[in-house]
Amino acid sequence: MEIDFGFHVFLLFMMIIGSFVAVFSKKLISSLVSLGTVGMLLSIYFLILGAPDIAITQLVVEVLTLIILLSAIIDRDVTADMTSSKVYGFLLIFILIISFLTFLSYSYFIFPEFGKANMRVGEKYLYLAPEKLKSANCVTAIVLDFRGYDTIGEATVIFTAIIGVMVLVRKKGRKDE
Amino acid sequence: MIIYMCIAIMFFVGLYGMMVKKNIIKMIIGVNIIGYAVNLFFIVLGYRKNGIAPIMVPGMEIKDFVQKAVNPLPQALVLTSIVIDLSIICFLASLSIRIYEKYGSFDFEKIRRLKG
Amino acid sequence: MNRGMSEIVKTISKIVAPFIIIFGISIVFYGHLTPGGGFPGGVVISASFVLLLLSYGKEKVLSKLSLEKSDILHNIGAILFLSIALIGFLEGIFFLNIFNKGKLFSLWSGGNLLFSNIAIGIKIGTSLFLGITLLSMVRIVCKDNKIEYFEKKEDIE
Amino acid sequence: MNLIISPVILYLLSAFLIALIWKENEKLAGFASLSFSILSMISVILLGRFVFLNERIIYFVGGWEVPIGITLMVDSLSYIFLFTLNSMLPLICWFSITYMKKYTNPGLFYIVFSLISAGMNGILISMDFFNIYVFLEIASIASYILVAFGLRTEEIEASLKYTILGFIGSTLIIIGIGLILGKTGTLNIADFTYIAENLRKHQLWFILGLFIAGFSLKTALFPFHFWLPDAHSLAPSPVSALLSGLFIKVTGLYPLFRIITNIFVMFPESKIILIGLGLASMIFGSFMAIDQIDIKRMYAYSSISQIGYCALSLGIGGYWGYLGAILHFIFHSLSKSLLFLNIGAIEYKYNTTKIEELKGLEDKLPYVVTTGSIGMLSISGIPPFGCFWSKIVIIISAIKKHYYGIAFICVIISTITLGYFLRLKRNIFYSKDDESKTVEISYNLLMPMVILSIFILLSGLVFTPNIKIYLDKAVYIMENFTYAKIMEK
Repeated sequence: MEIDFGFHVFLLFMMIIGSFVAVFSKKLISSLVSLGTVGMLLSIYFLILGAPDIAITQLVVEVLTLIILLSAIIDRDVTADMTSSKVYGFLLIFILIISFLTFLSYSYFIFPEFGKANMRVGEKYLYLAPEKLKSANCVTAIVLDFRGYDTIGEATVIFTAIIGVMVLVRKKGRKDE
Repeated sequence: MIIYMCIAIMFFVGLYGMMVKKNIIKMIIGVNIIGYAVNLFFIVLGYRKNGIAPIMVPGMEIKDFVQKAVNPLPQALVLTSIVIDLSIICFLASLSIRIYEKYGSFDFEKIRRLKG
Repeated sequence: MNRGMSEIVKTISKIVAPFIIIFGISIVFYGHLTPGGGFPGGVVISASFVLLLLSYGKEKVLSKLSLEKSDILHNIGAILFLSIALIGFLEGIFFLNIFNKGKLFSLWSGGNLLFSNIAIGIKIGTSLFLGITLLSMVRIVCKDNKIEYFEKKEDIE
Repeated sequence: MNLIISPVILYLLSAFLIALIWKENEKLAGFASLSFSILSMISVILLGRFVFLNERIIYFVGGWEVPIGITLMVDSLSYIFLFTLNSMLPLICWFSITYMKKYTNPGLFYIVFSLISAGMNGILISMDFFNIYVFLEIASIASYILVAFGLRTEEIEASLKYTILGFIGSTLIIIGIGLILGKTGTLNIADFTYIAENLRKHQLWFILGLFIAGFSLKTALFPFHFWLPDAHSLAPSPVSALLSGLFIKVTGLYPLFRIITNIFVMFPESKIILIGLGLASMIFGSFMAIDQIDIKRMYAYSSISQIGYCALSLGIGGYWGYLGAILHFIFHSLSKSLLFLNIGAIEYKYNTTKIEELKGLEDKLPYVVTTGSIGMLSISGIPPFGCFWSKIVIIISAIKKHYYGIAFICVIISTITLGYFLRLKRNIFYSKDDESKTVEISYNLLMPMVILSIFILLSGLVFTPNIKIYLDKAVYIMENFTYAKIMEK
């Protein structure tokens, strides 16, 4: 797929605007909606970057995240307008800008060049997955076979989170209360 | 470089929302945005110019495939990382529901009791 | 009692939901050939249940997939995936793929990838459904080692 | 060599199986958790022979070679952590079988307990950056849950704070991992170290900075400490013992050990950062601990101070510095777990942890007072007990490197520690109370404490000379080993 470089930047700018709205909007509903927009744009961008698996997952997970967050705020104080503490906020903005400038000045050393991935291990996967494992989808092969131990950990993470939800929806924690 | 800069801006916006905003839902939104930025960063690391998805289709030479496809390793990692983010958000949402039931508010400043 | 959303939403989601489930299952089963796999497939399946949950209210969905059942299923999914990893011990190494690898581009290929996909699909689908249902609609209340399901917080307090 | 992975598998199995049965039979859940933890302890003890015979054990998960699959490794350094962790988990589990009767649904507690144990074991045996991150997340999410287990409002608030800050720490770590992936294209630690020897310094310092910041957040070193007192003082007491005694060390300190000594060997100046962080948290923690009114909060601040000793000793380096760091890790784990279990036993009887509300415990709970005194004396560095040896080694290491000021500060902080513990003892143990009758306390609560205090006593009197041969091997690894050596073979 031949994509103009400008299109990458355009999508990213849309995402930045969306996240600005999500963070700074006064109404929780509108910030959730713009969060959803960012997620959808991200999904499209994943597709452009050659990651259809991630695009599918991102799309559906985005919807589920929105449902979770909506279920948290529905019937509750939706229009809550929060006043962020001024001094702390300005201090943080200052620190963020400083660190961003540090980033900018050193970014040439820190980041690899865009569009030229370091394929040291990736090439081996691309070769081994169809050849030895007979799996057409390299990502699935990595997730479930080459790095399957990680996937056990990942399944355990979501298991842990569900147990956490179960812990938190109990009526009371101690017996004598 | 400009792509990395955009991702960094997104990350910092999320960090700002997480650290400064007093509303718990806004904090969760910040967590979410940080998660997006990190995932995007990983995928961008694996991108090759004019690359194809790392999925073989019938009739493709394996040599061609290895030279053209984008790096599949970051994608596998991001798959894991998305699920981890989702589970943290799930947990945070249940915490915030619990807090709302006690205080009737999502405002972290109002509910704050601990000093340390 | 008219629970849930309007008639239009109900009808459409009734028609669409089975297709979403079938789509999810196909994503799970063809995960090693086409884009997809256990995670996206599981998430899609749980999304279809969540769609029914949103449009019809919880009675209809919980009659199809109750919370106890999904609780057990997500444990079983986890145990299945762990035991697929443990099968490797038959030849001495954890997570060794000891099955016949099959032929490229056929459904039976990649050894245990298909089974792992199914196990992960079950695990992710049911656990996300469980989590969202617990968060949005119901509150588990535990009383003397037994779980009871209440509807809203008025019932508890 | 499948023994190397058995602790993780056993704890994961235990979590999944208990999740199936806990609704029917909660008692069985507790015993299942205890028996699985004993099994994993046995497997780790069996593993020890191979580790010390072969120097290190390397295991390829799925049979895939070094850069392709996930590689696991246990050498004598990680074995010391693994052994301490797995021998203390059964004791904590034993204690919590009785203690958790105060809470509703202890079955859920055992699931989360197994998960956090699996996560910590997974961190210790792994030799892959992303794998460490995944298991770190398992352990962290489980610890967020455990802090909120009592469901009081303050506990939930502490958990929220802890979750947000823990997420920042994890994010810093994963960005570092992403940069490693982008720079070198690999995630294996050995492979990365091998390549990094040829990279220039300015390409790597940012990664090192991210890692040090992220893992110090997990360890709660000084500028990143503010979640710890809330989280550790509000959790259920066995959980506080687990978090303070083991969790912060395994998830934060052990990776720091590896990063400073074995991975980023080209940055000797990073040790100075650790000396600074360690000194700051020592001083801050001990001064904050002085005027606390809540005992668990005092212990939590004391943890910050003692973790500072470990980081300082690691920063000083050399044979004595590394030896001091390892010794202080072991003895502080034992003593701090003992103290938290001790206060847990008191809390179980009297439902309070405030200093003013407790009086004259010497006559009421004699065994608890004895074990508690042993723990306190050990942490403040009184001669026959464990922490005395580690502190003296740390002071020797500072003197050997001509950091006389640091040695002086160590002594002063140790004295302050002794001071606030003596005040605590006088107020709650030896003060006079009107009614002084011996109170019955459950055997299950008492035995873990007695075992731990016997270990502390023995460690001071007998063990330290005898286990030195094993410690020397671990110190040798910290001094001379880099992961790149694995690739050269």
